[in-house]
Amino acid sequence: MHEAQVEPYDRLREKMAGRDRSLREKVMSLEEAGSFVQDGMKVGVGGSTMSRTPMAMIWQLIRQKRKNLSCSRAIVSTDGDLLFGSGVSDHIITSWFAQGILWGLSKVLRHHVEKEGKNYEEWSHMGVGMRFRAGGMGVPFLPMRAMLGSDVLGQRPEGKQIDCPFTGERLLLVPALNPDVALIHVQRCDAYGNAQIDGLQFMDIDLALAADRVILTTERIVSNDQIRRAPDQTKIPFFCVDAVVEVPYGSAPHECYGLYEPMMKHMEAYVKQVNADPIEGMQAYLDKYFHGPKSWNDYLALIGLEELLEASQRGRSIYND
Amino acid sequence: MHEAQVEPYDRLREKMAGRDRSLREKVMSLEEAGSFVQDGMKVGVGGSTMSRTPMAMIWQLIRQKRKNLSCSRAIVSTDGDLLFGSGVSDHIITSWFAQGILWGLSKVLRHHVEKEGKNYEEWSHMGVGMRFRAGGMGVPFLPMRAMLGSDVLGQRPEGKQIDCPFTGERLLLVPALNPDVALIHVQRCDAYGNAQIDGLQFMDIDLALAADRVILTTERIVSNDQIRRAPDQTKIPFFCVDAVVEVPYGSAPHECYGLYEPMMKHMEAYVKQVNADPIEGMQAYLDKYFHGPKSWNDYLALIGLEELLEASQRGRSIYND
Amino acid sequence: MTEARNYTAAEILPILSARQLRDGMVVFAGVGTPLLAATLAQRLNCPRLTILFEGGVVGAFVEPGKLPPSTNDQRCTRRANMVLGSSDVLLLLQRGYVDLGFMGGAQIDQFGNLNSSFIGDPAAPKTRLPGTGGGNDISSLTNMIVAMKHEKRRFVEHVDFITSPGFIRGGTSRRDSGLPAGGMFRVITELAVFGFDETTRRMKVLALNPGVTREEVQDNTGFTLDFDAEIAITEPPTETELRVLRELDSERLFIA
Amino acid sequence: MTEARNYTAAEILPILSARQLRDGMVVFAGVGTPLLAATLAQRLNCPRLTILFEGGVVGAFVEPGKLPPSTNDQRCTRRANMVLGSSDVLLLLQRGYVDLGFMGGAQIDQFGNLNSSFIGDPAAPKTRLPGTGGGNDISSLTNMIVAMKHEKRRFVEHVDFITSPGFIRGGTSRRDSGLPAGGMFRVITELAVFGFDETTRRMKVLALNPGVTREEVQDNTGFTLDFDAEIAITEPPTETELRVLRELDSERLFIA
Repeated sequence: MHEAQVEPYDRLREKMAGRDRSLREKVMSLEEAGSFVQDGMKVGVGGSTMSRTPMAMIWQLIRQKRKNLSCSRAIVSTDGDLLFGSGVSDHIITSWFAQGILWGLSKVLRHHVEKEGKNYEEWSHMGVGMRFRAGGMGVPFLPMRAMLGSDVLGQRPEGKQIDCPFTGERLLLVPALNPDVALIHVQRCDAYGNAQIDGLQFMDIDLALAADRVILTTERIVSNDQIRRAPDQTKIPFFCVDAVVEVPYGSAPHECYGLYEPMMKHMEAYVKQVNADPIEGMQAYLDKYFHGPKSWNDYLALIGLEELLEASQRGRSIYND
Repeated sequence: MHEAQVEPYDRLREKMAGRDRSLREKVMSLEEAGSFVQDGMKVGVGGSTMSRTPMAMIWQLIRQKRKNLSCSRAIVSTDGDLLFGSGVSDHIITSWFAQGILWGLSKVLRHHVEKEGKNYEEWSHMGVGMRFRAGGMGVPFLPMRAMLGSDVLGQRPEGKQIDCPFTGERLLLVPALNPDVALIHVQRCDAYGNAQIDGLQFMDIDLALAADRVILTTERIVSNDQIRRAPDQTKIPFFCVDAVVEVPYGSAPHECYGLYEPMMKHMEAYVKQVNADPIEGMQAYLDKYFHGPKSWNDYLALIGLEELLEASQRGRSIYND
Repeated sequence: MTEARNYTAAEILPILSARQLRDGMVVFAGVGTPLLAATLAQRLNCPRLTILFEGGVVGAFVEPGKLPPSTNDQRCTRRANMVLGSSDVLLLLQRGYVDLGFMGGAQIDQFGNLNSSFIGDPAAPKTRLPGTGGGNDISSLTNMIVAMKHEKRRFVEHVDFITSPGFIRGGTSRRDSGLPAGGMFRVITELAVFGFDETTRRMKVLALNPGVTREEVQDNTGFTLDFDAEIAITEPPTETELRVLRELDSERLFIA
Repeated sequence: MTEARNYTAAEILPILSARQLRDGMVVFAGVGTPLLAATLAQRLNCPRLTILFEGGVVGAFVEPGKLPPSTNDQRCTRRANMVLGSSDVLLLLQRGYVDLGFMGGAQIDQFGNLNSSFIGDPAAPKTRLPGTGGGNDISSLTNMIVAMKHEKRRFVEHVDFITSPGFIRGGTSRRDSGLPAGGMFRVITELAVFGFDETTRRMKVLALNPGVTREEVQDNTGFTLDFDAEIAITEPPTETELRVLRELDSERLFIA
């Protein structure tokens, strides 16, 4: 149902021509931004593992009870649990899927793949990256030299092996991935969507260029003047961005580089609860933290000021040298 | 003689395995760095047009009377005149070659191509960029959608047209370009070669990754501690770099972003002289500015303190906002 | 030409070109008249016009009196929203983020093909020109406006060499060559404003510049021109357009 | 095992792994034991060891007591020379900048192939494992050291699923599959240090850990092991190695 097919170039250009790429303010609420994501869409998720996860937007989509989303991400952590466990997604494209190396296997992943027939589509890390990059470049594929000879490729008929027309070498061509919408969380951007990213970028820049729509959540909105004073610090240009939402601690309980590290007490309690019972435990977690709170700030309050402050102290320590 | 052939992967890896990529200081003189460049080599030139041109290293190669260099660059300005006019290069790969848009055609280019049979190998700007990028990625080619249907491609049998195995669309595959050595000028780097580049990057990052050797000239050498305090500002990692040479005003009379703009009085006198007589005029210029001076600083003295100060004032004005 | 004019040919090009732009557009501009025209439009009625430069610049506001000598100089980054690699800014064209490309031209033909590479046989050229730069990429990947001097030797039936593709040999030949997107949109000269026929893809006159006759345009063109059923007469440059333009290029680098 | 030991199995893995590294090497390390071992080597005899992480880090010095929970966390960037995109750090492997890859393993076979994807039939898996992450890329593109727990169910004749390729089916099958570079170099367990035969590409014992017998290794291995003509006995962990290791992982995230 979610077969990987490469967007024909005419279609890609047609969609792009329909986007409003003008220099305009696009600040809105999580609810408004959520309306950009429709059931069955291909959703690219920014960040990686427990870092710069667009958790606030995922939280919003789960509250809005989206269905059949096909999600793709560099590396998937508890965000994948939540996407499968809440029922918003039945297909996740990534290279690694567990809660975190510290906690072994995800019982949530195992339940939904082994028992519920949900689809974890596995590519190598570079494979996922080259698929986003091809999408961002406006080409239908990129060549690479990994995955060859492995059963990972054996499971991926979407990839094509060729003999290089220049060298005769065996190469793998991976198909472009152009998500319908990308969810990306950044440290700061302006009201137009010009985004600065501190530290680890992961695959977010290629993802932003590849997607047909980008929802940017940000720890803070700064002036366009501030952006223009250091244009070489802009990582995502405004015309890639369709929505800007200011959400402090927008990756909680995951980390945001230079601002807060993962909230480990919360993470460990979560892992204990959902791995003990991937159905009931997950439902209880979603009810309490996702469906229960009136607002994102209420969600943060449930995680607790103690954890937020402690995570922030560790987060900013990266700049203590 | 300088046919574009793609380096087989085994050969590329073999050369890389032979490089000393360890964390080590590699600060040396222009003369010492010049010994990395041998007659007939493929030389990648950093910067573009009149910006961040590695002029000091070009100056050095001309003084060392190198021969038959095959040079490649994003866009070529008076550096190309000098490479052809001095006899160090007989082959230049680029997308645009003149002294500058303000001055019309380069009589030096015209003389050497029309009369001396030297080779200006023309690709589109993206074509040159994708060739460096493929080289930096360790793949034999990259696909692109420009150049098709033009006589520019008609002149370039090195490019191969294919029907996309995913979409059936017509695509151009451009061959990887892996220079034997790259010359790159930056605002600052440490003694290991970790380089920061302010403002316009041009194709320098792909070029640094693609080349089998990199000679870095830099306006200043900073401590490794300073680099490590902002690792997301490092644009070229130390293990790509084989030589570090500190050369203040190393792009003169061209510009270096944020530090100095082009030295226009010198440029205009140069253009007037060489376009009036591309042979005698060029020889006189080379004798005076390239072969005459005892040192790079003597060369700068000939350009004149007045011009240096005035260019610096304009250069740093970019940060006045 | 009948009436006395208070403007030069070099001034009317950027002014008429600027009029082709709409606020909010994303425009990829070459150096010289295109850069000048796009910057002029920003100052007049397109404050939210986003200008891209080949050097790796997104959304610059070039400073009056400080026009860059090329699109690879730091002056191009003045008040920019973003600075990125040269290949990456070109890839924005390929992905489709750009509405319009905007270039000058040395030689153009009836199908809007541009030559900036060779006069005469490429194997033994009479004149080796500078080459394409980003021109081939821009004209291959988006819709184009070309502003150039109108001379018979520059407006030829077939260019010696297709450096930057227009509609190649007309009809569907552009798409058939692997260029499904973009194509020539307008050509602006000191004599007239040109478009291209939807079917034949040949150049046609849309509007005459003030005081210019059909004959004058045809006499200065090396192939038979089509004329639209209704030929408009372009409004002359306004005092405001001329004043702002002269402020921008106070060094008179491009409008001298 | 005969003699009493002052170290655990979880401690000897990083220590013996660290001994495999040489100063100045460029090493791509996974999280857990590899990260710990590489960082240990930096603190002992490889101060100029360059460690790369999948999250996009070049040349980090991880802080003692602050080991990152994954290779995508900010703690990985501590004192790094460079931070770059995830795809870009992987491309450094493809270009050839990396001397050695360094990973843990769940299941390995006689040819050094690793499985971290499925137990049982992939179509209807008994257990869905986390998958490859960067493992497939690293093991496809450079020489590998694998550090893992030695159990019969983990050392099998053929893995259920080749997630990260070793020598595939031995002989030249790796190169024939399109992987001309890299391959398995060493496997480190709490029982022994293994290499691979130059021709058959089968795993063989190079050295036994202190107090471990040939029989003990074979009994814990699911396939017939080759033994080198000369089997060395590995020196036990030194006091220094143990002290520095325990300082590094004072939270005992990985050596508990």
